Amino acid sequence: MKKIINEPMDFVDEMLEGLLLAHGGQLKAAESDPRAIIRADAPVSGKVAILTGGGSGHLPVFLGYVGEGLADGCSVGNVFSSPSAETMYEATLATHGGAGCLYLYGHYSGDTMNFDMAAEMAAMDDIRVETVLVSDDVASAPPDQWQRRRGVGGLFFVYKIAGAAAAEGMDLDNVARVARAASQSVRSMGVALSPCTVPAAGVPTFTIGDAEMEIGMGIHGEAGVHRGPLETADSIATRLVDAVVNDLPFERGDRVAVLVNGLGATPPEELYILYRRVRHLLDEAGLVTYRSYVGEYATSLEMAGASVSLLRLDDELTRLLDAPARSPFFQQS
Amino acid sequence: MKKIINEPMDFVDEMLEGLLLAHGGQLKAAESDPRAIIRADAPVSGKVAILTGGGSGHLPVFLGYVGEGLADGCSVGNVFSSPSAETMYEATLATHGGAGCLYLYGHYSGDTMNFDMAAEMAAMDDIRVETVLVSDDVASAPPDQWQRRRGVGGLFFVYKIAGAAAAEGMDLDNVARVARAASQSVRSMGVALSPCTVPAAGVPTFTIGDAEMEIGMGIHGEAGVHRGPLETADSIATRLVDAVVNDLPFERGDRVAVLVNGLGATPPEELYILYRRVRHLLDEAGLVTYRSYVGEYATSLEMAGASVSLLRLDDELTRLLDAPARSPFFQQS
Amino acid sequence: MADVLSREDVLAALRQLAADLTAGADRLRELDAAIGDGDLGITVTIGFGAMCEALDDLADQDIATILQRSGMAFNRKAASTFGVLFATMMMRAAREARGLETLGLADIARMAQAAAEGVMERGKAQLGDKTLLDALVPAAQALQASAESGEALAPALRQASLVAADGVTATIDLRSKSGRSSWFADRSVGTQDPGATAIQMMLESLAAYAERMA
Amino acid sequence: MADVLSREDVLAALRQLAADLTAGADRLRELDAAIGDGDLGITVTIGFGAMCEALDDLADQDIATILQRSGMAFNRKAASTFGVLFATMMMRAAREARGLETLGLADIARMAQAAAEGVMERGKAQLGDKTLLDALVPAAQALQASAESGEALAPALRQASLVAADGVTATIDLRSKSGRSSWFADRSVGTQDPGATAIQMMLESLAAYAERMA
Ligand SMILES: Nc1ncnc2c1ncn2[C@@H]1O[C@H](COP(=O)(O)OP(=O)(O)O)[C@@H](O)[C@H]1O
Ligand SMILES: Nc1ncnc2c1ncn2[C@@H]1O[C@H](COP(=O)(O)OP(=O)(O)O)[C@@H](O)[C@H]1O
Ligand SMILES: [Mg+2]
Ligand SMILES: [Mg+2]
Ligand SMILES: [Mg+2]
Ligand SMILES: [Mg+2]
Repeated sequence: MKKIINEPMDFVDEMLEGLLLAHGGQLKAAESDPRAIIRADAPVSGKVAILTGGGSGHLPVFLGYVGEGLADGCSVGNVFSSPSAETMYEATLATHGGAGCLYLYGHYSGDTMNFDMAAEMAAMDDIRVETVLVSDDVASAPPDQWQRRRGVGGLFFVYKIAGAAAAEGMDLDNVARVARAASQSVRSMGVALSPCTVPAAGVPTFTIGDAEMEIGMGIHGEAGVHRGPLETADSIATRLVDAVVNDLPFERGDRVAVLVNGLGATPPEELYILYRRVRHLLDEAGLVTYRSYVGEYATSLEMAGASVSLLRLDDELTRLLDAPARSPFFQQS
Repeated sequence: MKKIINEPMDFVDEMLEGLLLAHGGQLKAAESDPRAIIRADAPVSGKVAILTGGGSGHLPVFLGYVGEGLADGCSVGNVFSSPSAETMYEATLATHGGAGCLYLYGHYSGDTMNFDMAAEMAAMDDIRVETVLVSDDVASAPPDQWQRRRGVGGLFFVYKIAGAAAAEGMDLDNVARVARAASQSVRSMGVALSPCTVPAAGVPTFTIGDAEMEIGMGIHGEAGVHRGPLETADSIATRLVDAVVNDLPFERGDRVAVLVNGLGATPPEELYILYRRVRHLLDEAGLVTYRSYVGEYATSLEMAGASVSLLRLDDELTRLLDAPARSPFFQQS
Repeated sequence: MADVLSREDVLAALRQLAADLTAGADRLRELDAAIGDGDLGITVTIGFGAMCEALDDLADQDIATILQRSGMAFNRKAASTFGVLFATMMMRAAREARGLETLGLADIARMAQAAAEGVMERGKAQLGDKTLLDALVPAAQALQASAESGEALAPALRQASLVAADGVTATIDLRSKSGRSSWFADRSVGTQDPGATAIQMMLESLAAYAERMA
Repeated sequence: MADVLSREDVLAALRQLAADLTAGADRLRELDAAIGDGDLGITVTIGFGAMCEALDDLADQDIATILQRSGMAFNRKAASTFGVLFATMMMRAAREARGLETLGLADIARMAQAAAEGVMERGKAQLGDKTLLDALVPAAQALQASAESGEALAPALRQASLVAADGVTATIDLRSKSGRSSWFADRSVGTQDPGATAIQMMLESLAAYAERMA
């Protein structure tokens, strides 16, 4: 894959420089750490600070969800690699508004261990930290071990919910409570059509036949649950929706929000073709689609493919999902 | 290129069905023509209606700029093909609010001839139509023949300006005047790294070596001004900015808005790396960057590459660029 | 037997033309891919398909209506430069056919002339710009000349098709000055114009129809 | 000459370890690409590079500080599962080295034990989960046994490195239960664990250093 880059080793830092030049009104780097990207108006006094982070290469995840009604800060790792505990700690210090912090991120072991170490460092400064992990990818472990699953596109919903809760003034316990409720109510499943190449590695993360697809493949190329000939959009939709709906399970009458997410190279046109059938299937299953999001919400560089995420909504989650939000990558009014 | 589609011939209609299912609150199809996509609240009485259109495969162009503070309706063609004069005429009837219509679209001969035919049909109904073409791609003709150039990413700026003018109540002459001013003040240049495949054709629109790039290539694969080895992001930025700045020309002290646009498969991370150097170059040239947009604003299916567009701003264009806008693909508040 | 086309002939000739151009779609796709965007193959396949569907509903209409509506049907489903120019040609030809129950060579020559003028107005191109005009204009002139010299229909159409073929050949060395291929700059030199090729195929099809009739 | 590592030895041994692991980076990348995400090669290259840079500034510090700060420097630049576990190991080892001006085998055995416990607390994995613990835990036990039986430093480290190598071999048949490779399910069987391989390389490097010293 050809890339518009300079030195591969400078990928992340040059990306951040460009991002801050473009969105200086909304974002800044913490003074103590250029890899800690925070809201321009951080710390927001009296508000629970939401901290996230993870490897680069997934924009808008994670960085793209720092903003009003969303997260307060993000620790930025190398491509597909965890950020460091120290950066997380610096981001915590720079966003903490006196009401405690929620560490909210996708479940990957490296990230978890670093965030845990950062939480220990914050605890020594008497900063209270709660942690909520998002483990929405149904392909990565069976339902009875859902907490072992990795976090993917469903992260977006949990940012949206937790961010709205913090913005409306909930305390840390309640922000953590609604984040956990959202995390437990969201499920995702994806399909990959082509690999991506980590700039510093120079070789694709995996190989796949010219006429093949892989259902359930992870966003770094982790193996999925089914590899076979490329199918139509309608059959792909059926596979993804079935896996997601049967997992929670979602039941007739449930109110849901749906996200059809592009992994990078798949055009929006194809996402709408996929969404079309997803929507038919949800209607047939008796689920009430309350809100739909179609676009690139969590990517893997230039990987081709898509994922479907479903969030079950109660009245509280509905209110929080409806709230306004604003970042350089996501706006809802 | 592998695609998430069903029958290639159903690509556009299934895409539209999915889009309307997802964004029914904001968009609808005209009753008389499913390929005429208009604002859900159209016609807006007393407001100048802005009509656009063009081939599919370029989302958010063209359809994605139908919304508040943007265009009122869009005629949707087959992939990379003009929509028909009849669809344009139906879109005109369905959005006309009594204050006349502006036909605003990118310069491609097929589109122009169809829009001209539609304008003749509208004239028979005593609907006043003004036409403004966007011809921003400096690669496609020399400066003294700029009106022969094709329209690319700069379209976004002209939608934004004209849409804001119509929303604030300007009459048709003035909406056309500011649209023309914007169109004359915007320049773009792009680079393509890989081709895309029109679904019904099944073969890539062009071929390019594994380590090559083409500067100035058109969004349908029309030949560019320079093909050579792939260069770094910084040299690409220099080529694109030089071409754009020297063309108008933009001069020291000019206030500008800049768009770094992804053509489809190029990740946002790379766009920010490109933007970083673009911004350095604009600063060095003494141009004052007033607003920046980085992301996918005009694409060619899964083509890899990017473009840079620059708009020179006077006070009126600045005010109109700052105005709020809202569509399923673009929001500014 | 009078040397004219009846309403039924027009319907049949249009269907034959649709079949012949569809059969040549791949050739047109290739040419358009070389100096344009490669969609002309799809355009003629979809467009002539839509035209044939429209013809089913036009079986009872007069010649002018058949021409006008079937041309619009083409562009409605396969709008493009070629689509709108084809619709324009059919519309202008229809105007010349108004009130006629059969078409003689003189009528056809007048219709071809009107079609060429319509294309010039719509597309603002000149002869020599490497467009379909380079086939259409000399063909229309040839038809006019044949009509004036009292030629029969079939040989006149055959002659027009040969003249169009020369026009197509002449486009090979031309540098495109209009439409999408003009953005391909010098790369357009060396390839014959796809739109002109389509016009030549259409005349070829009409000539063959007339020859079979004769 | 006492059978201990001085402050200077610690600095030199860490630099040598960095060089050896960087030389083996491609092997680690390959292993991690087979059952993980392939970044371990980059991680050790960047991480040990950062550690060496940090060592430049730590030349005057005591052993505990050297270990703690250089471990954090690794993770700061190359955070990841391996990075944070390496930092944790160094931090726990540093705690055991507090106040010491030289390290004998008994100290090193205690430090290895503390490092292994730190990894278990941080990563919540068990022996047999196909992680670096499968090399680290038996190696720490071997050092402990050597220290108790009065073994010299160099052969004790060599023995620990051999035990670690057996641990690595044993991971080949294990099914990953922890970390990213557990998502690769059964595909992880048949490939040795990359993290365990890195631990074995580290012990190999330390043993070679001690042997050259002796
Ligand atoms: N201004 C014009 N006047 C007449 N014919 C034109 C003009 N521009 C283009 N053409 C013809 O149209 C043909 C291409 O048609 P088509 O593939 O439909 O174009 P596009 O894909 O650019 O919409 C060209 O080969 C040429 O013959
Ligand atoms: N919970 C754990 N405890 C101990 N070691 C672990 C654990 N999870 C993973 N590892 C080790 O980490 C190695 C992979 O490191 P690394 O490539 O940095 O991981 P990642 O890329 O997933 O962040 C594995 O080979 C394994 O030895
Ligand atoms: Mg990793
Ligand atoms: Mg075309
Ligand atoms: Mg074409
Ligand atoms: Mg790894």
